Amino acid sequence: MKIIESIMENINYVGAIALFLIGLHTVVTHRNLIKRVLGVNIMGTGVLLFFTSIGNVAGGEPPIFIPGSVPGIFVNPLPSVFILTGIVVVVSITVYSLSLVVRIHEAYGTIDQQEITEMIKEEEYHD
Amino acid sequence: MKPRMADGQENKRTLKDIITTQSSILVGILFLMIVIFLLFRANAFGLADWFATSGALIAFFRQLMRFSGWPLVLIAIPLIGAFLEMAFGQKRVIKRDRVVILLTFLTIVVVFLMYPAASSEGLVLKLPGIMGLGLGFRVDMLGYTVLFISVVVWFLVMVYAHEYMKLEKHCTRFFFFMALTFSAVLGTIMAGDLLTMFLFFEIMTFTSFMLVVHGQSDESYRAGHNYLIMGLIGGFLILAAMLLLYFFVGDLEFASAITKLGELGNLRYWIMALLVLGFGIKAGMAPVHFWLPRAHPVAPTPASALLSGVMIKVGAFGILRVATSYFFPDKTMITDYLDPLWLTTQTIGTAIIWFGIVTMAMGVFLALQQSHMKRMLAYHSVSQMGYIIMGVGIALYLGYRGAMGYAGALYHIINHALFKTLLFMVAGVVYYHTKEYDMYKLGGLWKKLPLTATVCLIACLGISGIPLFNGFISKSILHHGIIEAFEYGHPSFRLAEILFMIVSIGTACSFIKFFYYVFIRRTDNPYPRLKREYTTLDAAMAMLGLFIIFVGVAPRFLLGNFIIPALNQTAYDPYFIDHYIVSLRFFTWEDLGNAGIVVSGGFALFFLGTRFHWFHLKLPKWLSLEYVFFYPGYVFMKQMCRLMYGDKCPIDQEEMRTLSVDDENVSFTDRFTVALKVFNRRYERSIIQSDALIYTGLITALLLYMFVFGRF
Amino acid sequence: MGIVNVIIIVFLIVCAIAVARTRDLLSAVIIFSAYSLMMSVLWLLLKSPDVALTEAAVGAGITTILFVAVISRTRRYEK
Amino acid sequence: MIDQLPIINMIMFLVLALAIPFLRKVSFRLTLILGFVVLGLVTVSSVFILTDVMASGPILYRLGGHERLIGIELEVDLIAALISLFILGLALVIYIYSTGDATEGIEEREYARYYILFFILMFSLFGMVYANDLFNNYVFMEIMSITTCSIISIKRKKDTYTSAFRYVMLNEIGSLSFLFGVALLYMATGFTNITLLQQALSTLWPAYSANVIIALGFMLVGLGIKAAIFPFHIWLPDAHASAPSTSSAILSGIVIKIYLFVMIKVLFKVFGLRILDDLNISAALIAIGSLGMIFGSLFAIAQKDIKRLLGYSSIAQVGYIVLGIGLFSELGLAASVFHIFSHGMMKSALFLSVGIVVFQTKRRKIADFAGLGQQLPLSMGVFGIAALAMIGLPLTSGFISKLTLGVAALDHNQGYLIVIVILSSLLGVIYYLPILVSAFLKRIPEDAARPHLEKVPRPMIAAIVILALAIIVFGVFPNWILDIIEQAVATLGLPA
Repeated sequence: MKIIESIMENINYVGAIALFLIGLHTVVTHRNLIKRVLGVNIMGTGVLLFFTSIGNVAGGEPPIFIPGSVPGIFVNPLPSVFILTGIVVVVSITVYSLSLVVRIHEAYGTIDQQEITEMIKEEEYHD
Repeated sequence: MKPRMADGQENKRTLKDIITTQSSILVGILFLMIVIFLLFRANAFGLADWFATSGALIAFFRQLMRFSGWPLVLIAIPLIGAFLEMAFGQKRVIKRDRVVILLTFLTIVVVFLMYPAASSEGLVLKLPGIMGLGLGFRVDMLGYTVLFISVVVWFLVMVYAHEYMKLEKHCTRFFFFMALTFSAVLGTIMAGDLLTMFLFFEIMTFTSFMLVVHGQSDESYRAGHNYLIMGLIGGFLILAAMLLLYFFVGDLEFASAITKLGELGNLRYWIMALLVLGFGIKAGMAPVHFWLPRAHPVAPTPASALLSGVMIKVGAFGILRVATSYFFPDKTMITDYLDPLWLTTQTIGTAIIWFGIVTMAMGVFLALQQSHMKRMLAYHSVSQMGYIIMGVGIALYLGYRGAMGYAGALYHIINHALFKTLLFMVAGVVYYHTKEYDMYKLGGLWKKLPLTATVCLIACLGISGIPLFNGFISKSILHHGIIEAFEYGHPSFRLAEILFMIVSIGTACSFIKFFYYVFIRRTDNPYPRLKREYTTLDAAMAMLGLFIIFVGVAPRFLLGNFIIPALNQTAYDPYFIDHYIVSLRFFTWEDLGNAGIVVSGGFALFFLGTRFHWFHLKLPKWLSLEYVFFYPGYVFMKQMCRLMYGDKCPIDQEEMRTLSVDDENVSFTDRFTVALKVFNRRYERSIIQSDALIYTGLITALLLYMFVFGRF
Repeated sequence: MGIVNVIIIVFLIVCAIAVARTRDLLSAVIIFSAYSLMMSVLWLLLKSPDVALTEAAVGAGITTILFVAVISRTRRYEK
Repeated sequence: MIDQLPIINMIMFLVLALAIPFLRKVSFRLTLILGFVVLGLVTVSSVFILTDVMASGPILYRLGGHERLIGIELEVDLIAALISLFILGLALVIYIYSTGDATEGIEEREYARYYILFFILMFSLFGMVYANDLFNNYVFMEIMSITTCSIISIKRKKDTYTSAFRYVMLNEIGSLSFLFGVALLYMATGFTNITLLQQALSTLWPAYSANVIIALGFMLVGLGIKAAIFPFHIWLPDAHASAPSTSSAILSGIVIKIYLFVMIKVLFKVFGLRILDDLNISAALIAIGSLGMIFGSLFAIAQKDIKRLLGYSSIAQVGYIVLGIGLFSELGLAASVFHIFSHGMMKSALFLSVGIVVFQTKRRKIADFAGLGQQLPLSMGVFGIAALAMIGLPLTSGFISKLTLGVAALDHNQGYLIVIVILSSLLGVIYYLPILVSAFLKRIPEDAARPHLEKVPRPMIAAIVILALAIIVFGVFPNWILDIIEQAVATLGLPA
């Protein structure tokens, strides 16, 4: 019971790690290039979720100062800054790799890693 | 028989060659210089006294002789020469060759000038800061002796090369690298610390590689590749020893480090073994000699003469230099000669003696089987290096009483340089005139080439150790040395002495065979087109022949002027030196008797051998390293592949087959490369594809490692 | 932690697995857009409204559109 | 004023990169000259920074003047100043080379893009060297991934796309692992600033051991992927083989080295020696380094393509550097830093000279090198010098790095490592020498008609000659640079 309780307590961390691992599994094992890009996205959100969970304080308020209100406990604003940066970075990586996927499709006519490898191998063999 | 030369070249040769006369004069001057040197040393006509006391100009000379920058000058001369030769190039052959000969002669002059400094306290020069640890040069009598013989031999070979290299292409390149090699050899000999020695040693490996592959045939590439790989392995072994020495001693200068090394326990044996093996590879020591008989014959004759005559000596010199400096006590440290300070060298010395003996025996045995003249000479180089290495071994094994071995090794270095160079020159001349290296196809040349035959006879007598020729002297000293080894040391060296005699008999037999087949035997084809004329070839050979006889008749000249001063600079017991070496008598009945045994044994072996075909034996192939290593691997891989995949074996069978082929020409590294290629073809892509496995595996392993082995 | 949080996390994990397992790339991308939306809700829950806004716009919006565009230019089904 | 120089350096690169698209319309020549001027200015300011840091300690700069906890902080200590100078030196040479219009295979209209990427890359490199904050390091890392990747895939050839994709995926895994490590550390301490982290970790380490261990593991693996340390090298050969030569030179000479520098920073400035000793990381790094040295060389032997061979050789050389880092001593780290420099020069020289060969003959197979020494004596000569330096012959900088590494290994009582160093050099002999021999000594095969050789542009020749000279100068007079390196390494608090 204690284990379940502690998992419930730290559900965000557990979830973040699970997402990271699922994403990683997708990136490294899938043959389809688009799937791999999706995997990177999932991995990225996993890590970012981890960051937010660190900053989160139980019962805290969003770090937005509203004039006239009484400031209570704020959650740590720094992780959200990190996450914002992180989201932008992950998106740019996604865009870049998707453009590469399109080029690869133009060049090889497929987006399957294994087929591409075999084609390259064939070319090398005929050298 | 092929026409001797293309027509155009023939016309050129009838023109009067200026260099022949000029270099003959230079050779004459060299002879005169040595005579004057002799007179000086003997103080005949009061020359030395006059020199020590008189006039302003002479005083300037005396100052010049104390100049400490001579090592740098000496190294710079061939370097400048190399670039001058490059500038003259193929177009102005006469000028280029004149530069070659004159500059080599200049080095002899410089070396003569260095004698007073070297014989008194040694010439020391330091260049701090270069390459991190700083370079240093030191010329003492050990270095000077090797230096002296190297420059003299080098000069004569250069004189010889002028004429001989008309046979070869790309002469400018040859002379360029020859000059660079010369510079490196001089640097190695004059080095004052291990770093400097290593530096020039590596340069020498590379530049002499260019000489080995000069012919640019497949055979020379293979030999050169072997040579280079072995040379670099030797270099790396020395590097390892150098690191250890630098770390534990703190200084690489050739000075006694025995007190610090004494605290290291077994590590000092490792250091010494690394050094011995590293230099031993270059010297052609037994288990690692196999590059030598391949590399020396394929080089153009001047290069092979120098490879055999000078460069392999550098290896033996290296062992002698390193062992007697680091591992010997300093002269000033000695209070009691029975001190166990020599322990390291004594232990390693035993091994070196046996390595030497094995080298000797193996070299001679294989030399007897050869028909290619130069290859036979190369195997004899191995064998003669065995003598030298044995001498070095005795010098180390007997500790403070090892002076006899030291003297013998040093003397044999000189003698071998003289006669082996001459023998290679003879082989070169024979090839020059007949385009034939196989001695079973030659014959009756003494009528056509009487001078060559004479000098060849002199050299053969020299190498066989006949009295009145130089080999006799050093072999007697070495023989005394080995007798001392079993008298003062272990009785098992009795066996070594017997082997020594047998090897000498084999050597004699081999050269009887050589001389008989090349010069005396009657042949059907008496070489009608062969005509002789006086060229630089003859000048160089005659001079070397004279040297051999001179050393044989007057052995005290070298002993008194070079070897005993060298001994006096070492830590050997002065009492021993005075009583055994200074008063050494050469032409005793015992030594003459030994020589008689050798000669008669040689003739007997020759007759028996030709009768029973002993000279065409072949070693079984399973003895070769390549076979032992790769054949089982090949069989294993093939069978495994068949077992796992059936007929559709994904490994390329064609490539695999090169692993198994009994082709001797496929070298060890080639097979290694092929094995890697086979593996790589098959698995490289799969490894590249396996990111998931690698990433997760490594991260789990790292985390587990840290959790389990962490000491938190 | 509230029960809503747990439910969202479970939903996210299920979505992620679904993205990994679906052979149809277009459905995978749509599931991924749902995933992103859920993620932005989670961030709102974690008191980071700014991040939630960005995620909703970028993750669920632009990324999805890009993926769909690329899939339309290449191929839809994974082998 | 000198405090402002680091940020000014970075801004100059960024501004130039942004200005190039506009400048291009005026004149491309102007762009090249301007780039040269900027690089020169930055070099001058870096020299100033170095002298200042040597005289009066590290330079701290806080962006916008915020406090340490939330602000972005740049710190230029001696080792960072030295590394940035090294980057500049190599970048200048590569820049000179690339102005020779020989960025092989790049189309003419892509030139501007190439230079934009080049300067953004320089910006991110400087950012990574200067940043005193792990999260900022991550951001610069990502900028760098994208720019390097674009530089790799700038050639419009199909194999570049696959290798670039592979690179981007693995790099992403690497940087996300790194970020995960940062997050774990942030969870434990609440800081991402390196100085604050170090102080916090030294007290918090027993309480948060699991966090720290997992963070260290993920960060090491992440940086390992990016620095192509042995088992994670898998992206490197393809990327090197397909990229244009200048890109390969940047990638192998600079980019990989910067990740190794970040690794040094993470290991010694964040975690500190006590944690590393407790976790016994030294042995793991030594093992990984030695494996890399041997296996990189073994794979290199079997290659047919010269650039793949050079790529594998880089992996072996990275092994040397990791080995030196793993010794955890001042000598070892000094040897590593020296090898970072010397390998940067050697590998750039190799790639650039191969670049000339490819430019001239359009061939990259090792078998096609026969007789090239006579046709392209200068570039093959530089190739030869650099290859001999890789083998570690005396008078070259490679020898000095081997010497210092060997002494460091002995100092650490790990004498057997000498055997590995020597074995690796021997394998180096096996794959470099046949190329040299066939280039200089083999005759040109008659059947293979060589294309007519154009004249090699002068900047290219100048660049490789500078590199060759630098290799020899570093080999003959290593003391002045080694002294600075030792001084720099001494600030990291390692045992002497």
